[in-house]
Amino acid sequence: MALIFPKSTDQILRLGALAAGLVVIGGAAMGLYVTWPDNLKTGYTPVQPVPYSHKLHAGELGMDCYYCHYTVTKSSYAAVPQTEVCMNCHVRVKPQSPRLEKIRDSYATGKPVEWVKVHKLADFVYFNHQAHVTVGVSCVSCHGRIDQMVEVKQVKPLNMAWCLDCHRNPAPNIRPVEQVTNLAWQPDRDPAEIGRELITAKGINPPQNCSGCHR
Amino acid sequence: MLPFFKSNTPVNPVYGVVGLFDRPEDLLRAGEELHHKRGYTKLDAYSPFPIHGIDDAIGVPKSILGYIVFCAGLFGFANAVLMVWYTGAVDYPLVIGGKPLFAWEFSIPVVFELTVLFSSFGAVFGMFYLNGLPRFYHPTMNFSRFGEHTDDKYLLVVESTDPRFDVEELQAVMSELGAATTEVVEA
Amino acid sequence: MAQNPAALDPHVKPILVQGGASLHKITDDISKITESQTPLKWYIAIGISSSIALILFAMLGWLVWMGIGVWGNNQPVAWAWDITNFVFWIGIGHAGTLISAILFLFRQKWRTSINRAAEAMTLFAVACAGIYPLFHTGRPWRAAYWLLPLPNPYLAMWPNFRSPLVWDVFAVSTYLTVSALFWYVGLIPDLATLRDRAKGVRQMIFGAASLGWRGSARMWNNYEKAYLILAALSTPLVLSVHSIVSFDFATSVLPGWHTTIFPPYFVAGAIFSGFAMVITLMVIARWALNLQYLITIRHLENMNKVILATGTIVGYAYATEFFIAWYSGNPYERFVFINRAFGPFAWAYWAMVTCNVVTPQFFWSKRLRTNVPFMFVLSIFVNIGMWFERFVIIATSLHRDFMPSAWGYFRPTPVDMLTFFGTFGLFVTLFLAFCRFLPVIAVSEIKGMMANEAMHEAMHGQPVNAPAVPEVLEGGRH
Amino acid sequence: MIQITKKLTGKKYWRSLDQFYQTSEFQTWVNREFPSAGQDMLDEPSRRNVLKVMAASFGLAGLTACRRPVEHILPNSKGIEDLIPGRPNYYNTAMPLGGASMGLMVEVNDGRPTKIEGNPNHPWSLGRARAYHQASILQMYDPDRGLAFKESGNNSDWAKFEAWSGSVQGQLGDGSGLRILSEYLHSPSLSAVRKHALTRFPKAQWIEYNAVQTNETALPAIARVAFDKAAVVVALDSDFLGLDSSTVLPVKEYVKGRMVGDADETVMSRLYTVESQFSVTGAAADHRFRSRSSDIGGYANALLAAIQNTTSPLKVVGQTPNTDKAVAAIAKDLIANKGKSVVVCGPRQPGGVHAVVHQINQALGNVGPVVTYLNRTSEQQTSQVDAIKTLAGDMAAGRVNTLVILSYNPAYSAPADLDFVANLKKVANVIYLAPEEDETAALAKWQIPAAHYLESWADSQAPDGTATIHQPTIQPLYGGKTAAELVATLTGFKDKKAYDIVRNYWLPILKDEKGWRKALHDGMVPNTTSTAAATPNFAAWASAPTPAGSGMEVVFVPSWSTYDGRFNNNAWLQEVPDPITKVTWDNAALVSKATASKLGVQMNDVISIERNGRKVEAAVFVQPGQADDSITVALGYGRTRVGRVGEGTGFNAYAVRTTDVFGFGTGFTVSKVAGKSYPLVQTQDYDSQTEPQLVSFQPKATRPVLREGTLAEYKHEPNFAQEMVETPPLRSLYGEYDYSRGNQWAMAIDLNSCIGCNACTVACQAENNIPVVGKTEVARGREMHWIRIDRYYTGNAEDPQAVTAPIPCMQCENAPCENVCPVAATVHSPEGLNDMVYNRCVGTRYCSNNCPFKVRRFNFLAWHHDTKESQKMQWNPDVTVRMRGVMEKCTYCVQRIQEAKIDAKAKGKRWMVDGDVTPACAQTCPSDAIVFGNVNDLNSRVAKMKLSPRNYAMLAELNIKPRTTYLAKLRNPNPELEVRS
Repeated sequence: MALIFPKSTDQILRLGALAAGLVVIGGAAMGLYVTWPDNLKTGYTPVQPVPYSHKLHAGELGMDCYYCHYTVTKSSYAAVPQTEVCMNCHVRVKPQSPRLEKIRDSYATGKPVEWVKVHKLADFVYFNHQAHVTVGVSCVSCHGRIDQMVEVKQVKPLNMAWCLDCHRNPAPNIRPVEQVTNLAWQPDRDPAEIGRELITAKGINPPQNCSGCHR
Repeated sequence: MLPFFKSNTPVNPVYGVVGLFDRPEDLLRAGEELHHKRGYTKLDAYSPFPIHGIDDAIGVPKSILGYIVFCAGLFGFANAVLMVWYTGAVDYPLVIGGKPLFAWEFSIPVVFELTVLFSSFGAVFGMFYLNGLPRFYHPTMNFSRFGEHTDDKYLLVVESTDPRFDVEELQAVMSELGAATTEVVEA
Repeated sequence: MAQNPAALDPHVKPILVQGGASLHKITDDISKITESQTPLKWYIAIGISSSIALILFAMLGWLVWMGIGVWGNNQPVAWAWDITNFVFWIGIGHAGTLISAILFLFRQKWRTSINRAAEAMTLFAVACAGIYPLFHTGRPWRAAYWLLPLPNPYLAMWPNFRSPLVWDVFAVSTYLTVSALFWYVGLIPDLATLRDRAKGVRQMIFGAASLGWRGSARMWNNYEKAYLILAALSTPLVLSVHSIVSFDFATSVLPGWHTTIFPPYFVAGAIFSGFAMVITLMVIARWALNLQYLITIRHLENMNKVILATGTIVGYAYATEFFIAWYSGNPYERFVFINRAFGPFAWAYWAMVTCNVVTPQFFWSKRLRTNVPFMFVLSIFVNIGMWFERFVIIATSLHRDFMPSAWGYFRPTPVDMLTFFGTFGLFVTLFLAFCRFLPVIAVSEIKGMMANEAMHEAMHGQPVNAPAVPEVLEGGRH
Repeated sequence: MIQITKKLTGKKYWRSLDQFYQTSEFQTWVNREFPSAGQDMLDEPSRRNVLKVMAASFGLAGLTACRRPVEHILPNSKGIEDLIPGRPNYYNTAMPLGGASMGLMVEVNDGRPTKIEGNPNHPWSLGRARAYHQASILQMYDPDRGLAFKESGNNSDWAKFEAWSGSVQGQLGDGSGLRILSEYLHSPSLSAVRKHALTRFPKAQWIEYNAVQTNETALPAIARVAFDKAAVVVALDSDFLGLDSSTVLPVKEYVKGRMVGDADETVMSRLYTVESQFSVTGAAADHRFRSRSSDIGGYANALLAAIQNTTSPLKVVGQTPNTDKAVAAIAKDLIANKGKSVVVCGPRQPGGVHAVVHQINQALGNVGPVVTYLNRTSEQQTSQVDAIKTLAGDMAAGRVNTLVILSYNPAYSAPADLDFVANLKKVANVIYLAPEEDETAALAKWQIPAAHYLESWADSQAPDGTATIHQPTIQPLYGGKTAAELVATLTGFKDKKAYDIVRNYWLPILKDEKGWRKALHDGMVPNTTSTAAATPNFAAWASAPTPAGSGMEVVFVPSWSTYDGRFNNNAWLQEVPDPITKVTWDNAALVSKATASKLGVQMNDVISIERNGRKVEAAVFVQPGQADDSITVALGYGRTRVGRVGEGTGFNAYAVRTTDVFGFGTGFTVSKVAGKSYPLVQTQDYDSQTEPQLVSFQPKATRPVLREGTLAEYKHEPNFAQEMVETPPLRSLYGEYDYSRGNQWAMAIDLNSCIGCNACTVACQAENNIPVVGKTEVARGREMHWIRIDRYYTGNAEDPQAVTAPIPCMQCENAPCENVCPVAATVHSPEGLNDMVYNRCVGTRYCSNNCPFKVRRFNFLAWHHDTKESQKMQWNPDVTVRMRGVMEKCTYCVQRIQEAKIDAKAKGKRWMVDGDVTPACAQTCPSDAIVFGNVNDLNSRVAKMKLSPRNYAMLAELNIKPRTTYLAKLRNPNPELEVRS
């Protein structure tokens, strides 16, 4: 009987198998890396209609987050301020600046400014700012150093596993309520320690069951 | 070195001598003659079906597959228990139907199935491993009548790596014991 | 039993076996099926069956597009034909493994001629079964992902290992995998045989498929060990699979489901229906492929005996259920069984009893047991009956449970029916393909069995006590 | 007229599969997938919310891992007073219905009214609401209501109408040709406008007519019965717990008198009912006697006679074997409770019977302590039927050239013998304030869109005159106008805008802005409650009762779903089943078994009901407990010009309802229509046609899911309920979880209070974005109600007793559903909630199979796909909208629990007490049957109720430990009458 496969077949096959295996593993690893929440979900930096700089306002001018996002302590939404709020200052400050064109229009016409949403959660997730801010979870824990961003950028993945990390071990992210909007807060001792003390003091006990966030 | 990665390049251009028999009992006799009487060790017998007694005749050791399967099964078992316990009681403990986070009672089915699954993987792939499969080229395939032995013929092969390897003697003995034809195959 | 001429003078002629069936003839006959010109009737058959299979895919597409609502399922009957068909097909699947594994362990040599086809049938049946748990969610992509314990960086959630459905996932997938391996391992030597007979591309294909099998003594040594171990593993596996399927019901709180008798009762039922399906297929196959002398009446008769036995066991289980329901004194339990026999679904219940308990009793008569057309018809009855058993257990228990206010009724929609019909198309298509391209009978096993017996005599001259050879060869005289 | 041809197309509006099998249907579906009217009227912020909610369903589609398209945040340009985005605001207002005003509190999310509750301050609401009020919000968002100003069929606008009304002033002259048809007047500001109109046009006439008569509209004076003060209540053909009043107060007061004290000290009122149809009042009764409505007069007289020891002018005709004995026993009971008993009769009965009933109450000295009479707010001197008869006469005689219609759809609902449709054509100028494009609008010269009460400034009065100012919660979606505006414009009233009319009427009364604001805030105008009035002169309204005519009687009752037809296009109400028959999406001709066999008909057969050449065909429903020779038909179905929901539902009983048989009457010829049948659909007893006995009758002994006993049994053996089932010591294979710490939510439902009024079901539907599935799907058994109301009969099939119970998810501690879910989509919370996670659910439906109560609901199809944009505005933003293939169920309103906990936490409080959280069902329950709270708080009502000896857990023997438990029902039968059970 004539040979079906030449001598080299097995060698080639083995090497082929080896290569295929490596490709598969590598591909899987790469795919996992790309789709990993921290890589896939972060870095979203849409262009806003008005070039508002948090770096300038919150950072250099040191405005408190509450000044504009005044609903965070009362409501689930951290409402974007009405044009009115901008105009409180900008009637006097740079009243003519062309970059504030849209703001002035909105104030005049009553038409809203179309800000672009940066931090999005699925609509079956009921995140509540009030619940977090009032127990001393700082803005920085989820939004990063906004006060250093010219354009707001998503820096945390905001996926369920990530939420759970904190809900299981809140200590590192709990600080005195008055420090919540102090994004640069640097306590003299281990913040987690302070967190633990506050947790015991206030009896903080973040939900880990489903209905805590899904309703 | 794993047999899987054993090189095909021959040390010696001659692979061995092949004898073709029409009847299994001739094969058996030839095998016994060469192995037991003449002390050949590197022989092998090809047949369309497993022939009773051939292993003793040509000295094939007992298969160690059983041990492989046992280890594989143990591996599957451990994995299963670990998985059920870790996912339920460690990674995300959830109260479900008032049942505990981990209990033997409700782990049994999954544990059993995985044990069986891994055992049979062990059995099949272990067998492949021991038989060096897949192997698409083998020197005996150079034998001119290779293939008839998967129908109704029987081959006796003696490898040239055998210390007592002696072509003339082998051919003589085989033909004398009823080989229809004998042949030297190169590696 | 017949005398073996080879025993008279072993040294003169090559071993011939009776009925003129030499090893070569057997190799030839079985290999020819795959080598010869494809017969027209095969094209016709597969044409029909595959177009039926297309209906299945159309229906599944419609289901995924629209939702479960296209089926008749409702509250309270949230499971109906979907799970019924699932259990039905899984049950069919059991015969194959049983024949190849359990009968092997029991050294029932008569299994050799039928195990290959039976195993193939198992694979195809399980494939059909698998469709239902996957698609009955209406969103298979989710079910497929979340029912398996795959790590999920987004949700950090795992399956619930308390749920019998998760057990099912493991049981069925394990069963499918192991059966497939078992089947393939059995195929390897025969593929090698085909390889060595073939030319050109065919040879390449079979060459690759047989992994370079050479049939050397050292290979056979490990091979037989592996086969034995696989058989030993498959035996508890096959029992566990249907037990676990029965847990879907047994572990619930529903009267009519919550029963300890289910595991053995389901396994018996599975074997029952499985053998019936094997009969159905074999009767056709042996006729279509002229293998009457290999798949003999004796084979069929033995299977009919099994059908008779398991059928009676199932009947006994039905009786026990009723007794326990009455004996328990649990009003809900009692009602369920009264409702089964006399409620809106009574027709289904009595159809089940007739097909599963009454009809098999005919097999007490040897004449009927060995009458091919009769057993063919009866095997179909049994399959119908076993489908109804699953339907009765699922639908009639669900439609009237604890709260009379939540009672309902189930009416199948055309989509229900066409989906089920379609799975038969898929099943038959696969089986036809198998018959065409692969050896339907385990060649090397048969040869080994015959020759070893013969050789045993030839060498030691003792009469062979195992009746295997003549049994296999009996067909030769037919 | 009923259309047999279109069988199950009751709800063309919602997707049913026929729509995909039939191309024409499919087309209509496609068209409806791209609605036009709906979107155009959406204002920007609400559109945003709509998108948000829609995104939720996409999110569920598993796309969450992908980047979603760019979303915008649109803050208001200028701040709005006390509007915090994401926080609902609450406004008090009131809804007028059936001549009574119910104080309501409306939840408004981001400018969208989303939920209605009762106004706790309002004396006739007491914080509760009925199904109609709950569902009225859907009415406002109904896209089919989208109507326009029309002048003789051409589009027009308000300005054109103003111009026109200016031009016709001369033509109207002294108003002799002017008629204004309104409903029962209980709006002070509208009355002011009326006064002006009648002075401006002295010869004009103002007619009040309600198609459905209630206690408020039917009589010269309103009998105010304090049921809590009555130890014995005799209801003669009166459904005072049900539809004879549109307010909550009677229920509240009745229930109060039902269960006082514990065990031995328990005191309980006793309720006798004599009625033709099986009403919810009859279901609640301790003794119920069947009798044709025509024979009620006989009963009344017999009672009076028995009390005065005289002989009755009329003989008693009844269908209980011991009728006379019954009358004697009742009389004895009444006499024994002089001054603390009451006899009431329904508005359906003629004035004469009311007069007799009044005499009885007087004789018993109940007038005063129990019964007082209130002045009608309306000034109409004659009965409404006479009034509209006169109007029709004038129209026929051509004496009317201008007719302003403020009442509901007279072309459809006016008595048939008045030929209103024909007469309308004789009137030159018909001006119709149209709630929707209905039968009357088709005939009107002017179609003026009516503003929904949630959209407009108006006012209304409760039966006792308590006035509420309606404040709008949203801009009129279709630029609707109020009745006052319309009449004011036509008659040149000083104010033209609704706001001015209302404000300028009340400001003087309320002194100043402060008073005005307070009245709005409280939802009530102080000191408007009137005091008792003189005994009315019933006889003036109708002659003394005459001996009842023999033969087949037909009784016309309002529908639980459509009322008088105005809710016909309201999907929630259409799908919510009738409390007793459990029929949805249709009305039916209810007949007793005996009558059915007499007529040779059975379920779903079609009969023709004929009288004086007027005829209607109706589907038969065999109703246990129905009086023989009496057919009850509900009004408000079979509309010919109606939206997509109402189209093809039921049959039009108005077709045979004439002025002489307005409430009920005899002389009908009823015959089977051969070969015709019409499939009625029920949410309970799906196949009762096959085995009524087995299905609709609870085998009491063997299936004690709902448990009841008598007061006597209870006093003798307080634990009778628990002992009905022998529960062995239950041990789990594993240990039990410890729920003894923290807030543990639980519910207790008192079967003794539940009257089965559907309010909880509809409230839940509104709160939890529950879809409606339509008749076809209900027929398949796929309705989605999270809390259903079970109705069981006990006793014999001819004359049973009924008991009702709300069945929500029981939140079992050892929940069978949780164990079987393969993906852990339903798990337990530390506070004892059985969480259902829609976004994890893969849809195996195994949980539903393993639920002993079958309270889980599955989205078999994408029910919400054709929810119109406008209706999406109603959706509760705090509850996920479920996509197809997802299981859902009652969550104890977990969204409310979470909100409450978060608010409490912000205040540093974690321990929840009564009042912190109330689920929608408990909040609206008119009879206080549903109580929810933190069971670990021993002071909570729920904890106390669970200590009651009547408290039991359904199917406790399964060791599932339900958090929802029930308190057994008690009946207080008269020992002198045999106790049926």
